[in-house]
Formats: sequence, structure tokens, C-alpha cells
Amino acid sequence: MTDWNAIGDDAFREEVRRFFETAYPQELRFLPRRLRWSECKPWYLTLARKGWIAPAWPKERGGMALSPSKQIIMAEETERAGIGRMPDQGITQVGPTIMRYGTEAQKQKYLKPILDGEHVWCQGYSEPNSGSDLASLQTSAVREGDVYVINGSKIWTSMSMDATHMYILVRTDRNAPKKQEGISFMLLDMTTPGITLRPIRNIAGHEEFAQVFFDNVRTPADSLVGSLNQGWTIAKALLGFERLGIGSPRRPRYAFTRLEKVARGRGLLDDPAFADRFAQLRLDLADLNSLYGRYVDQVRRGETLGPDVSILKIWSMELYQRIAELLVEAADEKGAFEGDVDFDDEEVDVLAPFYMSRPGTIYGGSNEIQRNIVAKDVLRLPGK
Amino acid sequence: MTDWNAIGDDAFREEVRRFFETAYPQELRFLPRRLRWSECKPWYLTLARKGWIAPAWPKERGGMALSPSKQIIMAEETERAGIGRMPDQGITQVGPTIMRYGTEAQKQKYLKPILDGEHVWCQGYSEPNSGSDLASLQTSAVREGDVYVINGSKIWTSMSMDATHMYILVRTDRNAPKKQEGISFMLLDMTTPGITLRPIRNIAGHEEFAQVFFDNVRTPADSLVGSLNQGWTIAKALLGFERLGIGSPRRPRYAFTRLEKVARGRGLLDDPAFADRFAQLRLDLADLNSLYGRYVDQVRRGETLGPDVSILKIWSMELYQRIAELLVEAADEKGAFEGDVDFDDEEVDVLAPFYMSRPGTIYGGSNEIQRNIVAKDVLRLPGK
Amino acid sequence: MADIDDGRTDERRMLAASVADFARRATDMARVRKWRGVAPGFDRALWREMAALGWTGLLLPERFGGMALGFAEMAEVSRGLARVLMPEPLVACAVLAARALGHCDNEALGAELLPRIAAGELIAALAWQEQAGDLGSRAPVTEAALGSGRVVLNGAKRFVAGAAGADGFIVSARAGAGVVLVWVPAATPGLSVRLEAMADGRFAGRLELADARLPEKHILAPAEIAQSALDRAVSEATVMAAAELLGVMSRTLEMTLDYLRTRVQFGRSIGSFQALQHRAVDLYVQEQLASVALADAVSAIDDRPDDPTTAAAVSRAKARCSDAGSLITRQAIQMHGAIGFTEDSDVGLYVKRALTLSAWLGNSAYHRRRFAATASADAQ
Amino acid sequence: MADIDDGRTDERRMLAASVADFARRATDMARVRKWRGVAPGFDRALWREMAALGWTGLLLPERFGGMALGFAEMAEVSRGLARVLMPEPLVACAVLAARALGHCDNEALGAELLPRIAAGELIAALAWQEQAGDLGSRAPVTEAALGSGRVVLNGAKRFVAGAAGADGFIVSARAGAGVVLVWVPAATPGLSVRLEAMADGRFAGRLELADARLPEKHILAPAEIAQSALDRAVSEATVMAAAELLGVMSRTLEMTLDYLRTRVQFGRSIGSFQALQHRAVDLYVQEQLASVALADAVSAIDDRPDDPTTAAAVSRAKARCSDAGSLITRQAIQMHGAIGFTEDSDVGLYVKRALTLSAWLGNSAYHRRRFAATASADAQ
Repeated sequence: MTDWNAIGDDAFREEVRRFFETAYPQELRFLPRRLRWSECKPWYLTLARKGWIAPAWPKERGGMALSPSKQIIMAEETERAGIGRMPDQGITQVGPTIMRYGTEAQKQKYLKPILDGEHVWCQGYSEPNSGSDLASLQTSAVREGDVYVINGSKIWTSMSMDATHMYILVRTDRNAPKKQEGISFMLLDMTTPGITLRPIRNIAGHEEFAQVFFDNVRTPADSLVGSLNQGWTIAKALLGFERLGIGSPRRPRYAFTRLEKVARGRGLLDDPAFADRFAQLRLDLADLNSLYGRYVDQVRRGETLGPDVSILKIWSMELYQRIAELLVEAADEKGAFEGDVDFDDEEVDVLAPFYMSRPGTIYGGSNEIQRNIVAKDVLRLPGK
Repeated sequence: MTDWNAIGDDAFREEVRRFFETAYPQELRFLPRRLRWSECKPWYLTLARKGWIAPAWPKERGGMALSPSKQIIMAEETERAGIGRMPDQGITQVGPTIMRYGTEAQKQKYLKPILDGEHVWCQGYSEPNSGSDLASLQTSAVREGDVYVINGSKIWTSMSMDATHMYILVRTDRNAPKKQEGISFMLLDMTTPGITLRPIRNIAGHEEFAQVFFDNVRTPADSLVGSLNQGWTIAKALLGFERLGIGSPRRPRYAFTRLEKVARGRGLLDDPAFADRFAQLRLDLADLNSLYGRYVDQVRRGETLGPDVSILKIWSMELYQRIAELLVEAADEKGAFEGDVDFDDEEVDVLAPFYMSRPGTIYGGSNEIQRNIVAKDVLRLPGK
Repeated sequence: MADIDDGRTDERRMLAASVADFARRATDMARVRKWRGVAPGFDRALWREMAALGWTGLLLPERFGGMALGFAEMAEVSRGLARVLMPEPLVACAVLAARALGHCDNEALGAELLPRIAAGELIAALAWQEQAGDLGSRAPVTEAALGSGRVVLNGAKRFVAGAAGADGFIVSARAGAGVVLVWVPAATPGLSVRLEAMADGRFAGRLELADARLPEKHILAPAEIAQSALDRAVSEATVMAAAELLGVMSRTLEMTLDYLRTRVQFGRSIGSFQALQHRAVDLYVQEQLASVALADAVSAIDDRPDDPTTAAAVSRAKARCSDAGSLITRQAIQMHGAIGFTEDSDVGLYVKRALTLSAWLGNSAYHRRRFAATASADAQ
Repeated sequence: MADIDDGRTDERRMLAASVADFARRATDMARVRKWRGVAPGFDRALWREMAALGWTGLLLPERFGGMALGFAEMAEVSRGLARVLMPEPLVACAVLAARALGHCDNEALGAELLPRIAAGELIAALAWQEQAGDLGSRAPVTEAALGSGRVVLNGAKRFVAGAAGADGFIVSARAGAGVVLVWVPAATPGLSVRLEAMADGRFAGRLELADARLPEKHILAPAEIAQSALDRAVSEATVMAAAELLGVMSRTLEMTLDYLRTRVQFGRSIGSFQALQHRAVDLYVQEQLASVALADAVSAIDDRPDDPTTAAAVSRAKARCSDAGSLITRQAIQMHGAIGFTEDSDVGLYVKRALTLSAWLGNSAYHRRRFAATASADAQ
């Protein structure tokens, strides 16, 4: 088993880059949407066979045990090669959670199938009546003998149509003094009877989400991860890294390259009024890169991300929208055209970034919630 | 006595314009600051002698009894001629209040001296600890025999150095169930013993305000206007018209003419990037003109202004600031120069609009308060 | 939420009420969704109902079966129908095309076509644009060869609004040094029409003209008249597109305010959160500015169409309405949260309509430039 | 409010702490106010104290009595002193002028002047700008006539920072097709200096040179060297001005947050109002962006001064710091309410310092243009 950490950073980067360039399919590079499991499964298995599917996992669990700085290199090269985002919640969310909070039996049962691409995980957090106010969730799990019986509904579960399993927050104590205290974290097989899915199309017409209904879903008592009613603590620990992921410059940068294409195609860079606004966005993007780099450095040094990482999500996702909006404007009449549009031999889907930049300010804690967090936990402004 | 309303609008406008053009001193036109009483008293008396000092007052009180539409004509011509704002609170605020709520004795005592320029009034509303939250004011008036004894302090009283009298809100009942209910409206002679003034310089270095201290100031019981503890109602009635005044395009337009001068002097109108931002401000200003016109039409038709007039203040004063900020930018290095700056033979005080546009979003109810009002009383958004 | 009292006449208020009444009766979001992406994108039967109410001929002279009303009235109809996203292409046909026809000097052809437009029997579309971002009338690449009693057209036109259901097109073409307008029935050999899908589910027409031959009497107007007819019709339709944007943004703001009042999170309605309240106020400010800017533009084209200040007023209205419409609809998604991002939510339909209307007949950047070029110092 | 952990070295943190300590001991707002509008605008005795700490020679080689440190360290000093609005013209003299001198090739004059700068005995100022908005070094109107062992200067210079207390000026002038830099002691006959008052109470120098004669050995550098010395010194001082802006905005944000926490209205501290909270967060975001942009620019001029990407990094930092500094100080007035609008409030002093620093060495519009011109596609 190779000790990847023993290799120098540059040599490691070189090897990763070469592999990504040759092994990843050209037609799946730089897509503006998330990949379906059927599209990306071959690549998932390629990585798994190479032993590269879980960079952060320890070796004894089948991971690469990469140092933080080498994990960043892999992430950077993944972006650079335009590799689409796979259903990676098993690797990034569930696996680490089970390793930290799970029983030995859970580790045996769940970790290997994640590496092998047999289990695909989705997240069951949001509910129709608890969007921003996640802790108010109502989906309940009641113990009956050796099972929990789950009733309720989850919504906005991305890619749930492809998932075999769901990690889910459920209410296990309605009488807890604080609503955060009555929540548990469970693991659920999506084939359990009583689970139904209603796909939800997004504004761009893609089936991105589903609402998932639970009607007396009986799941074994060992579905519980950690202690009963400890679920909120587990969920919170996962959030910082999620925000770093959402705050990556990847999506704004991709929208910017489209903007640049359209601007060139239409000769707008010679228009100083346009060029001035274009320059401001380029500058905003460069600053985002630097801000992201600062947080990545923190991870690289092995430090924990504080609540201030929320500003990365705020800036990144609002910049994404601003770029997408100038793109629409730059296209003039073609800014209202659906699908790929021709600009001087470049095909650009003008509206895709406009649509796809919308949820970034809503999900993962809306930007309003992020501002509340920063005001309270970073700026120490009073609650009342 | 001329019946001004009998004259046609155009003829009236013609007469007003001619008079303003000949009678108002050239050197006092279009000044970026408020006039001191010593500067504008001659003009005040000129208007008074002509019988034009109180356009809205009834004839029997020495006013012109102008129809709303003719009042607007006078205001428009005042702006057009660049006539400075005089200490007009006696005419616009105190006089109408006394006519509506005062006793016959108060009318006899106070109205004529306003017309004659003998009494100059200032407003005593804000206090050091009640800025946005006006109703929390603490300056108290306690009845002792036939006088009220006033203790406390008022601040941000504009032009109080020139004032002979102050209309003041005081707390007369500390035990009222709502803080708005224990407030009274009084009239005060500024020469009463126990009143001291501390002038306050503003950010531009001008003595615009003062803090006024009241140390056992004994004022006759007939200083009270209206009923005891009815002061809040009286004060509220004065607010709508004040907001229309603050929301007038006059100040943003004046800042814009300076911006245009500097832009021409520096050849910036040939720079499309600058021209684009300049065009946006011009467009914003044109829309402000139209919005103002809509409210003026309402007044012209004799209707009362609703809480939505707050949006005029919001837009006007924030536009004023945006224009002032582009002016600073347009001047490059000269944007940091104090006082008149030379631009290709045009002298422009670049920083005056920057400084003078600051308080417009703070006084008369800060723009934050205006947004609260619109959210609640116009958009009917819930309080909690 | 009450509009500022804007001093509209009672007649206009009554017209607005009858438009609202018709909209409620004749359409709903299910019908809007049904026609999305399906040619022609609207309902010919309903079009005739609208004609019967006088709206397709609202601006036409009485001798052609019209109502001879002005843009103040047309704005009420456009705005009211836009509030419910009525898919019928009223502005494209009854304003842009009908006005272009009406401004031409071919009395015979006008007398033949305009009464049929007023009656709802004929749907015409104006085909003059060739390049994105260029609304000029002066130098089309499309060519008209004249001679032997006929005119032969060669070239291409793009972004033709209402093309999907059009029975014929008014086509601009270069003839020598000037520009002519020619009436081209949809079935003319040599004319082909492709439809390009737009965000709002409607279509932009892409016309190819390959030796399309028309009799000489199909020439609607020669050089100077053609050009000014085009410019004026485009200007008028631009103001009506702004009116549609106002309808779209007002309805979206209402929906959003309703949602803010009713959606509960953290134990209180989200409309009680100050950050959202203040943002809602800023949207309201923009809507009111759009409303006054539109009112100015409407009086300009009604009362002083030839005045040099009219172009500035038109551009000011389209710039403001495009910006405000885009902002309000985008913020509506944000304030509705995840639900606003779903295909099922009506919010998305309003967002997409605003996208199309903003881009049509010049977006805000285009009109800001045009405003700067046409506004004189006193027009401030 | 804690800064994001930015991975600074312990040495830099210690330097920052000692700067803060000196600032606390050596100055306060009363002293800042005292020097406003009063030439020279600062205290020569305190200047020598700063020299004794090594700051006036921080960037100079050890052989000239300097500390031979880099811009990472100079940024700590500039930022720390800017936090308390220290009036001494450190960046103008110890960066802009000293670096211009240092980049020149007149070793003899350098060896004479630079040790005196390091020792705090000599204050020099760079006089190269002639027009507002033009920071170029290429084509000054000021002329240098060379011959007979001397150089004669004629022309005018503006916006000379630190001119009020300067013992001499480094003046750029056209000599034939090139540019020379000449050392002009303040007492040189033919040189007159007028002071123009700036918002922050400091002065911009306006120099007139009428047949000012200097010995030939006062020529600091000929053509190519002079131009690159100028460009580089200006670039370095620009980054240090950005560092000063960061100090100004950070302190202003702290003051504002303190005020929000303590000022009570409507029975609660105003910092509990969500609209103000969210605005404060947006200011914090801008401050953090300024901080990372500055860090990039500092490493660029420290580690790769000749790299083509350095110019873009410099302009990015100055553009962001100018914009963020202006926004944060303006919003500080608004959030402080009426009190922030008084002359007595310290907020105004910070606003005015931000005004001056933003306008100095290119405002944000200037640097946005320059960034666009110099940023390559991969520099994103």
C-alpha cells in the first residue's frame, strides 16, 4: 500500500493530474449540472480500484490517509480537470461520522460498501416546515421493541433518486427542553417498506430533488448513530466543512469563463462600460480565491474551521449570482434563450448559471442564516 | 389684499419668478449650506413686507391662503431661484400647530411675531439617549403652581443659536402605560433662565447644531399647547410634510450639477465606463423627480400623505449620497481636497455634498426607521 | 398593499378592473404552463375573445374597427394581462406590428389588414431585427430587389416576437440607400420560420428569406416613412413591454409579501424579520419608481410623440422596469426559499417572464446608454 | 472580533504588538486633532522616536543603517499606526521616497541621504505627479536642462505627500527623450512649495520649479533606471497605503461594533436589530476580503517584484482596500447616528483619513482599470 504522504507535494500533484487527465471521460468534464449516478459510477469505481476514492479515510478502512495539504491538492486537481461532482456524501459525511460516532458493527456494515460504490447516500435534513429553522424538524422515530418507527417527510434531498441509503435527523424526544436536544442521527436503507419518493423538478426543469415520505417505516434499533438525542451535535460537526465546499470558487469561476466567452463572442470587452463591470467581477473572484485559500490553509494546518467560514459561502454564492446576471445582460436578446446559444462559434448555455446559482444562497443554511451566525458568533452582536 | 388664488397658475408663477429673480441677493443663491439668520433676515423681512412670508396661512392671520397647487408653485420657484433655506419652522411647524391646537391667547401672542421675523423657532425633539426612539425622551416638565419646571437636555437642534423660541416635546407623565402617552408639546422662550447652549460642530466643521440644557427652567403654564400628554399626536401630524420636504430632489439635483461640472472639467463624460455610472445616477434622479411629483400632486389635490411618503425620503437621501460618492471618485486626488477645488476654471467644493448628504439618512427618522414604517404600515408585514 | 394614489382617471381604473376580471375568468397558471414550449404558445379562441373586448384594436382608428384609445389605456391592458402571465402576444401584434402598419402610408393594404387585426382574425408580427443588441432601423442586411411590379426579399431576421402564431410578417429590408417595409404572408414561398425557445416558454422567430417574391403593392412604405414608422412602433412597444414588466413585478411582489406574512420559521412569520422587511421595502421602492417612470413614458408617447424628450422618457421607463422586474423576481426566489426554486412554484414562471421581457426591445444596459444619449440637461 | 487565523509568523505578530504598544503610548486622538490643518502636521520628535525603533529605515539595507526587512513587516507597521491615525508621514517618506532613492543608481547620494532617513534626521518626499488621475512616470511636463555640470528644473508638481515637513524632494523631470530623478533640497532657490489642505487634516504639496539649479551629482538616476525606480516605488507605496486603509477600516469596524453593542434604543441594544447585524456582517466580509487581497499584494512585492502578475495583485489590493475603507467608514457614520456626524466624534476622523488614503496613489476606479489591463486570464 503506497504511503502517499511520503511523496513530495509537487510529485503527488503531478501524478494525480496525469491520472485525471487520462482516465476521466472527456464528455463529462465541466458540466453545469450534477451528474447522475449512472453517469459517474464508472469513474467512481475507477477511483475505488485505484484506492483513491477516500482520500481522508484511514488506511485500515481503505482510505488514502492523506495529509490535509494533499487532500487539498486532490480537490484542486479534481476541479482543474473539470471532474463532475459525484454523490460523495458516503465518503465525506457518513463514513467519517460512523468512524467517529458509530459502533464497530456499524463500521463493519457500512464502510466497505461505500468504498465499493454499493451504497449511495443522501441527506435527510430539511422538512417542508423546517427550512431555515432546521432544528424545528418534526419527522419522528419512536422505539417499538427492537425497531424505530419513522413517520414524516424530508424534502430537498438532492440526488435521492440514486441513493440506496439516507442519513437522517429525526425527532426522538418531543419533550426535550430545547428543540435541538430531542434529535437523533440515524441510518436508513431506502428500500425499507413505507418509504416513497416524489421527485421535484427545479426551476431549470431538472429532477434535482425529491420529497421523501415515511409511513411507519420500521428500521432496526441499531440504525441509531451515537447516543439517543445526540443527533444535533453530530450534524453540527459536519457543517463547517460543508460550507467550505459550497464556498469554493469553482462555480463562480465556471460562470465567469462562460461570461468571458460570451463577452468575447460579442466584442463586449472593447466596450469600456462593460469592461469595467467585468473587471469588478474578476477582481471579486480573485479575492474569493484568496479568501478560500486562507480557509484551505487553515484546514491544511489541521485547524478547525470557525463560524467565520460562513462569510466564504456568503461571498461565493452571491458573487456566483452577480456573474450569472451579467452573463444574461451580456447576451442581450439571447439572454432569454433556453439551452445552448450560439455566440460566434462558441456554444454557451446562458441561463444555466442563472438558474443554478439560485439555490446556493438558500441551501446549506440560507445566506440570511449565515449572516445571523456571523453576527452572533463572530461579531458578538447581542441577541436582543 | 390680493386674492392670489384668483390669478391663473401661469401668471402667478410668472409674478413669483420675476420677484424672486430681482429681489433675492445673487450671492446667497445655491449655497451648499443652511443660511444663518443674520444672512437671510433681510430677505425674510422683504417677503414679510410683501405679504408672502406665509403662503399656507389664512388671510386673517396674515398669510396668503394659497391653494395647495399655488404653494407648490412658490416652492418650485424658490428652488429654481436657488433661494437658501431660512429658519422657517415658525411658519411651517409652529404657526399651523398653534392655529390648530393653541388657545386664542397663544395665537395672539405667537403668530404675528413669526410673520414679523421677531420670533425665530427651533425644534426640541431629540435627546442624547433617544435618537431613533424619539418616544423614549426623558426631558421632563413638572407642574409647580402656575409654571412648568423643565429639566433635561435636547440635542441636534438645528440653528438653535439663532432661535428666540423652541417648540419642545417633554415628558409630563412618567407613569403612562405607553411611553408615547406621557408626552406634551410646549412653547419656550429661549431667554428663560436655566437654558444653556453648547454648539456642536458637524463633520464639515460648521456649527450646525447645539445641545440645549434645561436646568430648572420655569415656564408659564400657558406654554402648553393642546391637552396635557397629547404631545405625541401633535408631533406625528407634523411628520408627513417634513418627509416630503426632505425627499425633494433639490439636494441630489444640486450635487448632480456639481458632479456634471467636475466630469466635464476632467473630460470624464468621454469615458464610457464613467458615463455609464453617470447615466444611471441621472436616471435615478429623473425617477426621483417623478416620484416627488406624484406626492406633490397628492398635496395639490388636497389629499393627506400616507406612510408611503417615507420611500421618497429613503430614495432621495440615498441617491444624494451615491451622487456625492461618485463626485469624490471623479475628482481623483482632488477628491480628498477640502473647500473649493479648481477644475478647468470651475470651482467646485467636492467634499461639501459628501458631508452634507450624511445626515439626510439619519435625521427626520433614520432611513432604518423609515423602512420599519413602510414594512409595517404600507406592506403590512407582521410585527412579530 | 395599496398603490400610491397616482391620480389615474376613473375610466382607466374601470378598464383595469375589467382586464383583471377577464384575466381571472379566462386564464390561470395551469393554462400558462400548458402552453409553455408548445407552439404557437397561445390560444386563438381566447385571442378572438380579447379582440371582441376591443383590445387587439384598442389603438387603431375607428374607421378600421378600432377603439382609437391611447397608450394610457393600452398600458392598463398590458399590465393587467401580464399580472397573470397571459400568453397571448398582445403587445407583439396589437402594438408592435399594428402600429408599424398604421404608421405606414399604404392606405389600401392598411385598410385590408388593420380591420382584420382589430377583429382578431389576423395576427401580424414585425420582423426587423437582425443582430442581438441592435434595435436600429437604418441598415438591415436583408435586401429588397424592386422591379417588374414585384419585390424580392433575401436575408434573415431574428428575435421576432409573436412569430409562432403569426399569419404574416412586416419585414424591413434595404432597397438602394433606403429601407422599405414589406408585408409577407406566412405562406409566402421562400420564407421559412424557425422557432427558438425562450425562458418564458414563448418563442422567438428566426426568419429566412430566400428569393421571397411579393407583389409591389405589398410594400407598406418607402424609405423615410418606413424608418420612422419602425422607430415609432418600436418605441411604443418598448413602453408597453415596460408596462408588462410592471404587471409582472407587482404581482410577484404581492405573492412574496403574502408568503412573508404566512410562512413561519423559528416560531414567527418570516415577514417579521427585519432584514427581510427592509429588503421588501427596497423592492417596493423599485416597483414604485418603475410605476412613475412608466407613467411618464406613457404620457410622453401619448401626448408628445415627436418631442425630443420622448426617447429619453421611453428608455428611462424600460431601463427601470427591466432592472426592477429582474430584481424583484430574483429576490422572490430567495424569499420563498427552496420552494421558489422548484418548477412547481409560480415564482419561477414570473422570473422567466421577467427575463424575457427584460431582454426584449433592449435590456436595461441598452436603454441606460440610450437614455444618456438622448437626455438633455433639463430632462433631469 | 477575532481575525481569521491568517497564518502570520510569530515575528510579525510580535512586531504588530510592539507597534500597537508604541501607538498607545505615543499618541491619541487629541494629538491627531491638534495637528489637523497645522503645518507640518506632525511631530518631528516623535518621528525620531519612530526612527529609533527602526521604522523609518525598516526597508533599507543594513549598510545604510536600515533593518533590511520586507513589506510584510512594513505592512504591520503601516497598518498598526493607521489604526490610531498616527499623523507622521511614514509611508510617504520611508516607503515612497526612500524606495525611489534606493532603486536609483547614484550610490554616492544614496549613501549620503539614506542613512539620514533611517536615522530620522532627513524627511524626503517624492514629487512626480503632475495631473490628477495620472500616476505614470513616462512623460512629465517638468523639464530638466542638463549641461555645464548642473541641472536646471522648470515645471510644477502636485499631490506631493509628506511635502509639509520635507527637507528635500525627489523630483522627476523630462530630459530629452527620457526621465531623470533629481534630488532637490527644500531650500533650493527657484523651488516654492504651497500646501493644499486635505480632508484628513494633512497637506498635499504643490511645487513650482522656476530655474531651480542643482549640481549634476544631484541626478539620482538616468532614463530607464529612473522610470523603473519610480514605478516600483509607487507600486510599493500603493500596497502600504492599502495596509493603512486596512488599519483604518478595522479600527472603524471595531468602534462601530462596540457602539452597536452598547447603544440602547427601543429598550434593546441596536446591535440586536437584524438589519444592522446583516449590514455589519457585510462590512466584515469586505474587511476580510481587503485583508486577503492585501496579503497577496504584500507577498507579490516581497517575493516576486518583477513578476508580471505583481501589478495586478497590487491594483487588486488598492481597489479593494479603497472601496472597503470607504464603505466601512461611511457606514460607521450611519450606524453611529447623529453622533457620528459631529466634529467631536472620532468616526469623522476615520472617514476623512479613508477619503484621503482612497484618493492617494490611485482610487478604486483607477486600480480596477489597471487590474483589468494587467490581469491575465490565469490570475483569477
